[in-house]
Amino acid sequence: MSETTVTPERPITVEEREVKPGFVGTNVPRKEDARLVQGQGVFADDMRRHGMGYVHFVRSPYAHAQITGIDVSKALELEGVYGTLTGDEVAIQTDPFFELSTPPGSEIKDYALAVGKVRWMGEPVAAVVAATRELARDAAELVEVEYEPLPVLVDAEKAQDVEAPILHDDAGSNVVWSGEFDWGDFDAALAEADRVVKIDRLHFHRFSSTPLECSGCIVEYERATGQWTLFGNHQMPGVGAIWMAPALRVGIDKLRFVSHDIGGAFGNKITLHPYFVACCLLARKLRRPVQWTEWRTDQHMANTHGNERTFLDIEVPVRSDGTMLGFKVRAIDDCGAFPRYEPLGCIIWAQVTPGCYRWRHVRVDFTQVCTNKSPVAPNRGYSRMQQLWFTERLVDIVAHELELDPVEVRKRNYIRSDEMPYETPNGCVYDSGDYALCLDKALELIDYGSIEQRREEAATRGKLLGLGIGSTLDSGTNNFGQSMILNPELQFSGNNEVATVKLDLFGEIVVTLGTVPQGQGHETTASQVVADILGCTPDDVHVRPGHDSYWNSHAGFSGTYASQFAVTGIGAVKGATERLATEMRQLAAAVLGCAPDDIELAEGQARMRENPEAALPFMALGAIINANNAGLPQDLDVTLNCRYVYRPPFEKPDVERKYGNLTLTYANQVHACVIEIDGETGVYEIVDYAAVDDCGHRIHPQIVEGQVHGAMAHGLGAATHEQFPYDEDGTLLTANFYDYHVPHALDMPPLKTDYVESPSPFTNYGAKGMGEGGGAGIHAVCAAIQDALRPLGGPIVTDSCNPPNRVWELIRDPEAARAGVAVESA
Amino acid sequence: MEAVSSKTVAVEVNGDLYEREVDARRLLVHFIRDDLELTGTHIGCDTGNCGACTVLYDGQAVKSCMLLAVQADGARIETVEGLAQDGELHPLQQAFSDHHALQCGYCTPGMLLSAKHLLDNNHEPTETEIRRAIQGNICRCTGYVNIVEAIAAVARGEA
Amino acid sequence: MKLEGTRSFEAPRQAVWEVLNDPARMAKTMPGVESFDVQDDRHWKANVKIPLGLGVLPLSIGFEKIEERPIEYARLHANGSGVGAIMSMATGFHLSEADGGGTDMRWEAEVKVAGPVGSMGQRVLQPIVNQQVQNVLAALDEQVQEAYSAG
Amino acid sequence: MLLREVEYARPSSVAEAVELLADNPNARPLAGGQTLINVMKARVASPEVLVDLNGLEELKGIELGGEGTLELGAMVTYSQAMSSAECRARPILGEVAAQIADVQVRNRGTIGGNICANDPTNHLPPLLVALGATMTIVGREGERTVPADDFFLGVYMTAAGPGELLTTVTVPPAKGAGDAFASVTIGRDGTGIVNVAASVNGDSRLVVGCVAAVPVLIRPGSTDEDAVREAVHRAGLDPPSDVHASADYRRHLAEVLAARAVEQAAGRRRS
Repeated sequence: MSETTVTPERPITVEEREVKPGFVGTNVPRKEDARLVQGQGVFADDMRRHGMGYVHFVRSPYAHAQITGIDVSKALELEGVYGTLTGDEVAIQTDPFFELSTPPGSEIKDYALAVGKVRWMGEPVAAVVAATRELARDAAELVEVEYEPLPVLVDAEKAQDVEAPILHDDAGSNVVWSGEFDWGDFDAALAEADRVVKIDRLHFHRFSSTPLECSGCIVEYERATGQWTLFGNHQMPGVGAIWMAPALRVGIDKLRFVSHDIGGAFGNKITLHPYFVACCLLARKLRRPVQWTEWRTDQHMANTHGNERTFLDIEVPVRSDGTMLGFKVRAIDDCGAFPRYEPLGCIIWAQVTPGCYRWRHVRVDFTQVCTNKSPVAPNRGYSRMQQLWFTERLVDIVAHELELDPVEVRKRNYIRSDEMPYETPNGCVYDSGDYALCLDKALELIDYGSIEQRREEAATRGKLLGLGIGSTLDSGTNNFGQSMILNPELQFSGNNEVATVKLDLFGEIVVTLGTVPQGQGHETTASQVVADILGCTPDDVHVRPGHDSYWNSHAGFSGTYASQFAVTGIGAVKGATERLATEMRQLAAAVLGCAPDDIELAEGQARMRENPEAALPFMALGAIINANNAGLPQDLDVTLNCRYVYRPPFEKPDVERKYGNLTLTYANQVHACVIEIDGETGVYEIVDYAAVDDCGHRIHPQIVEGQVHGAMAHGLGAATHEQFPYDEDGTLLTANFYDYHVPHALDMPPLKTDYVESPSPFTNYGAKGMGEGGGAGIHAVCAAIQDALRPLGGPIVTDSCNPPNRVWELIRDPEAARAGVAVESA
Repeated sequence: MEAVSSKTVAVEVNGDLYEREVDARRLLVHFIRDDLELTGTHIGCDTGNCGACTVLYDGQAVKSCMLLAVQADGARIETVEGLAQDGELHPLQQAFSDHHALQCGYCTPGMLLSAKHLLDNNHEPTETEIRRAIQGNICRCTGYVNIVEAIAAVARGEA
Repeated sequence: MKLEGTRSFEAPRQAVWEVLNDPARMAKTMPGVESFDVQDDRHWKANVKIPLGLGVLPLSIGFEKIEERPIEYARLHANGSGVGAIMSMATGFHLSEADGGGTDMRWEAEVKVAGPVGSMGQRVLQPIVNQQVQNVLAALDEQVQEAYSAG
Repeated sequence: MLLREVEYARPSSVAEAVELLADNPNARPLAGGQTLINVMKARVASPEVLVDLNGLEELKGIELGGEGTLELGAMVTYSQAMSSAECRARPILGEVAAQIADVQVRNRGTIGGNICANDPTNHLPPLLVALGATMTIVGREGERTVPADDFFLGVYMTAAGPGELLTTVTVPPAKGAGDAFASVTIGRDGTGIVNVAASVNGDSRLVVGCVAAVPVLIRPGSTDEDAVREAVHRAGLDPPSDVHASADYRRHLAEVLAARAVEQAAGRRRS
């Protein structure tokens, strides 16, 4: 007979604890921090397994070449080498990865290692496994590969030329996907306009977020069951498994993905499947765990980059007062050697088709092509950042050419708060927001009123001062149905996320997330939600760090990407916790002999509302259901282990019209940037900077603000230095941090922040996903440079990356920098 | 004297003395991570730029990816694992948490040691001095805003 | 990267031409040459260890004479590979008679380098290649002088 | 990461170090390692033997002679140069050392290593040429001194050849000279795009870095801005074009920075 049997007559009294309700919306201490500040996080390279071997990839020194022979014999002779893997083996043992595109992109054959041909410099050609890291690299040097070089394609604008080398013979074309988007009535807008601003070319450059932890994994193969365990830093294992399992010809449950801490991902760890499959094959072949760590130069040369996009033949119909009616553009997107996550970027941009503006008439001719560069993948602000940069450039170029104030043009064209929820020309619904208010706050932070005075003062020091604004959207919670607009055959739509919340034997509340966090503080924010619902403190809630697909708490779209945790992750946690709360009340009611509605959860107890003395501590509930359940009513259907799948309310889009709601929430940020340019050298300094964020109700304001800081730093880095340019031979010119300059602490300007809270009508807590920031820093810096150089002949900023050399060129030859822009009377 | 391809080294790390035979080619950071299994010291680049591998080496902040393990014979090294004492977080560790000076936490160990090196040598750093002290540590999450604030708070005695 | 320049030799055009067409002499212009094989009059092979100050970069290089118009123009291709390093060079030499009996040589070279050397960064790559080419030209000068005075 | 196999020796005297270096043409001295180890990580260079100089106290001295001659041991770190009282005799040394990379690199990186590596973007080669420093090199055959003007031979190559060791950098007395250093870098205090060192005292020594494999010494006839720009223009610089800067931009920066450095140096001159 157990001592813990509880009856209403003998309630257990527990020590009174201070319980502060309402944790959501407050800055509770981050649960993740204690281990991370002590160096006790567990990252991909921190794991060890008995008898494991280290993998080193042999990479192509050519951007485009036939492989005419691979000889691994010398590598195998080296003592300490366990084995090798080549493209021939991969082609026999696996099927090509699933392609998302319609033809011609669907015909591309993508494997874990190069098969027959290499298509970018750094592409893995073979792999070697050895007893130590150093030996594996020694052995990789002994693998002899013979190549026959082929002509190289690096310019996406030339990819469709007749004489262009073709990367994928199976596809017969370098085009992955192309399509027309036509919303509203662009011809009518032209007729209605007073002026048409024409821009020949705008170019959004290639870069990535370069997470400080590179990719990696340990893969173990269990021969008894044919199951692989992949401990690594894949940020979207659900989708990773969709690629990997068919390629490996196994069921999806044969792939167990585990992650603990991830040192940043930003989208760059979504397409690790080729490397992971190579490791799976090696683990099976060599009958031992294998460990792969990517180094920085590997990451730059051969992991993922953000999409490079060129906007051509742009037309913007404008009224004399600065009202812009829409735009027409031909966009060419460069996805590098293989599409992988693409061509999703060919539709993702349409989540923010008109940016923050009331433009109704849009015509876009969009083509995505392959080139001999590293493949792309989502990168913080995936595909929308390019589009938002484009819309912000349109506003600033129109203002410049019509001699209007960019602030006034923005306000005239912004979607107004009283128009929310607002349906865009392609059927997306902007849920809430007050862009003009955000702009006003940003301008106030940088003391907009004094700008002209500061401009004059700077001029006395020989400096050109300029102000730039970047207004952006952070569209979160994808409707994967948008993929059907690209390829109606695809069977993807909606979205989902999973959480499991249980009350364990000793009363411990255990939360299991489907998300795969990389620093966003999910353990903390989940615990806030759980604590509020269960009437306890976040300290009472244990959120399991990381992810394990064997926890069975994930679904097809699980992961951390596309600004969605505050909606999907929190939605799942809330749903699961409410289920648990219901069960706890049912159990307590059964034990205490009352109705579930008579029970309240508070102060770590389930107690009778009318008689708080009649209470069961959580520990008692956990113990009863798990270990002391005799005598409970037979019809009491309670497990205290509740799984919930959050599913946002989406419809399938209208594929014919390419129309529908592609995202659930739209956070927005407005940045204002003041720069000073040294007119002699083109060197510039950001002297004042403000960012105002509106992501609806903030669950943890400090975490939100941290995301704003980080997104701003990424924007500034990309605007000033970070770029992945290739020379004509397909050599990456910024192969590591020697040449790829990431902002350090001295590079960062003083940063001022403020916020607005426009709750989303569509979500729990009125929260919106946020964190990507839409590249606002890039837009603001481009605009500020253009503004500063107005006195020097008005050069137009047409590229998203403007290091000092480029600014100097704008100064030296403003006419050339204006040549592609014209204003015509309509 | 003969040059050797491996050597036994005695290194004091966080107050503990380790004796290990290491290859001459092994970098100190691999020695710390792989041989001593102190994986709090991280690797974020291969060119000496990122500072994730920063440790204190005889009291000086250095990047452990630009030293050989054999060089460390007789050295006194402090890594992130040595910061907390008797279960109490070091004031910098506490301040990093309080000020949300970390997100993914990958740069944090190196950042903490650079900050400690600063405060060991300068009790009243200006903001610029703080930024200069962590210039060799790349963070891709925070934009450094809260890191600078956390270090300043410790200098002010607020943590 | 593309490099070009001019150089004057105090030797008649025929003498310069002969050196350019003498694999044994050309071999001596290579930095750190360890072995040299003449396969036929258009193809040679060399193993070199290019000194890079901090160490050496071993490469095996195949040469091919692509075009020649005796005593005025020659074009050579060189393809080298080492451990993870790829080098290719297309060079052209234009010879003309200088005033006073010497020879003027206009040369151009297109050099491609990839592999670990490339990852050392932009700041060192071009100066290194530039300097190696200058060294070759200086050595060529020596060979011309030697051949001319010997002949 | 992941170096090729290498042998290691830690001599206890300069003489022993020189013997080790002379014994094997593929032995290299290991000073701060802030360049060499990275080159080895990339496996661009793979010395067979590393001769670690870190135990050699005789290379760590900083001495200020009675007449103001500054003798810096090759193993003096940037941090030591920044904080050394003796180095204040030539304040530009500490000022420039403070701009090199970051704290961690400055704690390990040495003056000798900086100039012997002669990475074209390094700070000290142009500075020491501008200051008219001399280098003392020891080999099996004995000791010799080489003026900075003749010391730099190429990227990663100097007059201190295989089997030799740079031991001392001697900076002559300032004698009222004004020194300055101007640069445009990738990010704040980053890798140089162009840097210029100037020392002005009667004749001006102006040295441009990052534009060739070795520092380029220019002697403008006067400190007048136009004369300086003209002198740089006439020097016919042929700088590299790369991802950070075109040759044109580097040429332009060389002129601008030369003018700025000379102006500042002239202003600092003590007459």
